[in-house]
Amino acid sequence: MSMYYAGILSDIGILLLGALSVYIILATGQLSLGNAGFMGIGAYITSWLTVEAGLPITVALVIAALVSGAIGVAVGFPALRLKGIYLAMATLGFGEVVRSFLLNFAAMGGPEGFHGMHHISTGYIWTWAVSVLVLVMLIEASPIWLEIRAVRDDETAAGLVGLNATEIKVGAFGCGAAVAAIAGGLFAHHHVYIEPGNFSFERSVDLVLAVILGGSTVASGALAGAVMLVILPEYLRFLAEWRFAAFGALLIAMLLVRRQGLLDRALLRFAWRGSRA
Amino acid sequence: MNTTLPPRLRLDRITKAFGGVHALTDLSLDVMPGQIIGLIGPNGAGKTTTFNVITGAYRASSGTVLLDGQAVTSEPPHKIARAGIMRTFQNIRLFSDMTVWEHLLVAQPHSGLAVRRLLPMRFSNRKTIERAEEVLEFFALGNVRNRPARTLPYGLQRRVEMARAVTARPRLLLLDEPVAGMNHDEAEAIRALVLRLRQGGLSILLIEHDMAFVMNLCDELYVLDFGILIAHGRPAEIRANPAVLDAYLGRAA
Amino acid sequence: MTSSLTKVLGAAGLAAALSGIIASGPVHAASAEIVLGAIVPSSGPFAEWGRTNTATLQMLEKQVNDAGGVNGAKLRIVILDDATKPAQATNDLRKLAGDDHVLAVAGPLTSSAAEVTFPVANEMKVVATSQASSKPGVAKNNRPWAFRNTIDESVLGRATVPYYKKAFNIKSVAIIFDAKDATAATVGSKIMPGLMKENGIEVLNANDPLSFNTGDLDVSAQVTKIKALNPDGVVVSADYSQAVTVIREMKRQGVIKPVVGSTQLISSAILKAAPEIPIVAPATFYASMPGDKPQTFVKELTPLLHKISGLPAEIEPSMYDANIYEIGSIYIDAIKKAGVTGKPEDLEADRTKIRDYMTKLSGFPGLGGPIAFNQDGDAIKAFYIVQGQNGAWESKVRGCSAPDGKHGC
Amino acid sequence: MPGAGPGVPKTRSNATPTSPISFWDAFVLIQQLVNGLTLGAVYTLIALSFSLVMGVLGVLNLAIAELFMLGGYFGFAILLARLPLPVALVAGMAGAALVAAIVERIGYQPFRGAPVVTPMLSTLGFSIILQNVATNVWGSDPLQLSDEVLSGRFNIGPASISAIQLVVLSVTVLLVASLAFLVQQTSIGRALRAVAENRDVARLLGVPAGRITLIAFMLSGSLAGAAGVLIGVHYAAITPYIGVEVGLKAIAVMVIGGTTRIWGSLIAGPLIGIVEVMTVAYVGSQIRDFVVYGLMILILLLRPQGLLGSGRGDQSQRV
Repeated sequence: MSMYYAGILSDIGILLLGALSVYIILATGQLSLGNAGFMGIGAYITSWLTVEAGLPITVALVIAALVSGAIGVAVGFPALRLKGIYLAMATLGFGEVVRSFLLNFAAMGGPEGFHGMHHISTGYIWTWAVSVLVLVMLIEASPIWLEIRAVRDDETAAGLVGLNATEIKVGAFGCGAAVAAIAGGLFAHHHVYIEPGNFSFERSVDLVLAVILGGSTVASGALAGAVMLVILPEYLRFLAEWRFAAFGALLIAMLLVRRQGLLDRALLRFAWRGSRA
Repeated sequence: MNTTLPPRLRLDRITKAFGGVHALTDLSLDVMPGQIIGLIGPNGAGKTTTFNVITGAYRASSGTVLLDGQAVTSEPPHKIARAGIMRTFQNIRLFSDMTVWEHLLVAQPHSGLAVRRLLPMRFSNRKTIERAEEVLEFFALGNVRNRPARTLPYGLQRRVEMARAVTARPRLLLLDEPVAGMNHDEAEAIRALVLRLRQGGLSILLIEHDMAFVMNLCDELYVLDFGILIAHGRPAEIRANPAVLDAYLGRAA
Repeated sequence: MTSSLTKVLGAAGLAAALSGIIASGPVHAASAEIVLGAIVPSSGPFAEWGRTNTATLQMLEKQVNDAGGVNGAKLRIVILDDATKPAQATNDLRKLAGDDHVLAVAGPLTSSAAEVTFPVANEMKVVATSQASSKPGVAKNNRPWAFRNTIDESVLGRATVPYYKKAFNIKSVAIIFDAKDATAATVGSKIMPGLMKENGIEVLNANDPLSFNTGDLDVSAQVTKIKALNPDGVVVSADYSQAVTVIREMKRQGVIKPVVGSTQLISSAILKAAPEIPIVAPATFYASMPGDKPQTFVKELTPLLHKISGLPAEIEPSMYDANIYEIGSIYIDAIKKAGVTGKPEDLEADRTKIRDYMTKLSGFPGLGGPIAFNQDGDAIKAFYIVQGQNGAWESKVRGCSAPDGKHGC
Repeated sequence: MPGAGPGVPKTRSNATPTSPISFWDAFVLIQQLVNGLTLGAVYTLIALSFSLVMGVLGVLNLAIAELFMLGGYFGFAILLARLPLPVALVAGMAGAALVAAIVERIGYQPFRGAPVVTPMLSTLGFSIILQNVATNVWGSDPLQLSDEVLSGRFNIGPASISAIQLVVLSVTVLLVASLAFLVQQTSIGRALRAVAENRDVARLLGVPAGRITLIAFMLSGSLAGAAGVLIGVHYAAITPYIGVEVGLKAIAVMVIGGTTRIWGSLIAGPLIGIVEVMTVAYVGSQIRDFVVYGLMILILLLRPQGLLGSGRGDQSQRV
């Protein structure tokens, strides 16, 4: 495989994890525009652990995921008070606060960035990406996912039939934050250099974009979205300086053609039946 | 009345005020185990508010809600539901995009390790599936099992809602206008179902405007008007109660 | 169902159709072709640099081919846009080195991109030389394949500050920097305070760093603070387009004090911000630089730049155009002199030859004088302390980035 | 911040201090307040622009930041053609309103009824397009006005207010007042408020909801355009990326002011402007964003209806 495609694949794998982190939170009806913040937390913790504490990357990632997950839970509780676009704006604020913190975090370079990480292979990134994707897909077949869907659809009714919406929503925030941290840790070790600018609002939006373009009702949508988002700008190179203008136009066109995203449950069911017929 | 057993449900002087407006004033009400109790009254009498207070959707301004003698007044809705009170809604609240079968799984409590909830259904939760099959058969929903519930006819949607509530093996079932908009045959079928549920040991409190249905089904009736209990008794007594007639007919006339 | 399927196919087709247009696959270097690569930011906030860089490289390509090519082979420069996004720069390098089989790569431009792209260059064993990165230590961390045709800001500052002190009789300064820009923040928070101390200049806000963020419109509060400190001069460590905001605000508040900064300030745009405020900064090239070589370069390139849409009418070649032109020229020189064959089977050996040539390079005739590279991979070349006032840069001091300050320039 | 306690800015000994809190300090404070107010005016206009669309339609129009930028470029084009400032202002407003209309027709109208995130992302698509088109048309270097429009200034001791600052402030007040009149007193305003309250009911009452959303977008666009011209002239330099940071801040200002109350931004804008400036002046410039976004989160959690919002926010839960 060419190094170029390996690089592209690594980007897709990292974006897939980031998108899944948004997907998990969105599944409970909460839109997070701050997941780049969790990615940043993960990236900095993982990098510190491998570079300064000398831990192996896998251990570092697990620790970062746990810490970020705990922060996610801490964010998730106050987030319960907010709905829809208000929650989105609060999480946007969270992301900016994290970035602002990292800029002032002199112990790890502040604006100068941090290096010293070892490069990881595309295979390693995809081991994580596929594991998390499969895990999420398995959970999608579990009772808890029904509860998640119920909470997203009608939180009040869900509560009245005995579902603990608080636990589900906060839990989702924690899980999403943990997955985002893994994405961040892998990002740091793929690029072997990080700076606060890597974890800006723009990246948070990219993660949401991947989920929505790919299809926000199935985990495989995150995969489809990540592939599109990474490949499209590369394919559009022949347009030279109009590349990103065209990218924006295509984005709108895709939403117009299929606002629920490329993949959804009905389509997957259809394909599944088709393949058996 | 058997006084040695605590009532399945007891409302003890419940008051619910929104701002300065009293939606419920000093309402007391008992449902004994195995009873079917009707809650009736004109529109805006506070019937649905009563359900909302019982299920924890509203916090009572004062008074106590007791389930089998245990106060559940300040518990959150999901805990009250898990304690054994399930309900249906006046304007049906099914989960969009969920099939009938999924509705029968979603509300069931999970015993054992929490992690098991994360395992795919077919590997972990044989008991849950058995229960769902049982309820599916009981409510005769087998032939619409994989249909998205919201695409079903109105009458079937009500059934699915009841079925969803029953899967959790509640001790008390609250039905908010279970036969509204149904024809006579459909209403009869619901009546039969409710009676069979009672045979299974369930206590039922229901709101209904269809008087024929209520009179034929309920053991006792409570009548509310402007949030105040104006009558309580057997259907025959209620039918003859002048205050009730006044509340209903006086205004209609 | 079928209609939704059509829509899915439509959406997928949208992407697929586009991919079809350009699914030409990697073009392998024919034996009669010498292929070089470049990574420039042709879109995003630094689009202007990237676009003039592109024109510069196209000019070089044409010049070389008109003169008979490289060792008889045609020169082709594959130029990729990184959209000012570091991650894209890394994939650009992978594509250039892996798929396009280029012999060496010019770029990327920014330090943020260089930080992540140079490690890839090392991994893929191909020379990459940045035309603009000047954040300390970026090439040094990525030896032996990373080079920069720029001079480390701390080296430049060591010559800039004494001139600044002498020319304007500076005894105290206030420092303001762009905290979001890694290079600017390093210069503003580390290098400049140190240099001021070395030169006996008091930093009035030493305990109270003044910063802003890339993209900030308003720096009035910071400038008011500077005004209250009443320094003899102001250190503005920011990219030129951000520095414009600061200098305009200084003018507005009547802080007409000489400004000093790093190479990031060098641009024609900054001269327009406040002509009455003198600006001192180091440069390795400026458009009005005297000499045959630079003047020919400017004369040939300027009309080409004017043909690019979206660039200001009065645009002039920038320092980074000169730098990337030199990088291309050095590569071509290496190919000619180091026995590079350009054959696909010799690719690895060719790349190593170019690297070794670069390492040993001395006295390469650049636009502003001879060029070599030090152990850190940074250029040893002449630089000029230029002073911008009343709309033009004027060279005040010629310096040399060699360790002894003279040999090699 | 050693040695820089709040209220006592570090000053040079040659700055003629005579008492612990000198006149100099007072003038610096005044200057900073003026700075904060000017910045606040910018925030107010852009935040109002966000909140018109947000309040009426519940949609975050991310292209507003770029409408602001475009307004600036349109205004510059007029000023560079040596036409007067009022013409530039009108051109900036009209141009941005026109683009806003396109955004509404393609980026919002087809997505009515979709989850809030969908129109938000389609407007993001526009934002990407506009940034890149602007780069291709005007370049990425700052476009600058060669000599300042309205270069006069008024000095109060060492503090100075420029004529253009006064223009920014007064035009902002004027625009906000006209908007207030429009929303409160005219039939368009009533229709806007009706749609904001309940779109379906408004339609039943004969309000042409489709046209009203278009008007809301165009009004919002023209405010952003006006802000672009004013800011462009005030700072005298614009780039295609000028809207990005200020756009995010304006969202914070809108939230702090309360999204359903248009007037919230009028208070929140200057408030945040002054908070920012005072943070830079007396605490430390590096924690400025921390303070602003932290404040936004705090407001969202403690007073979801915003500082000025009354009663229950429109996002409070109903059973």
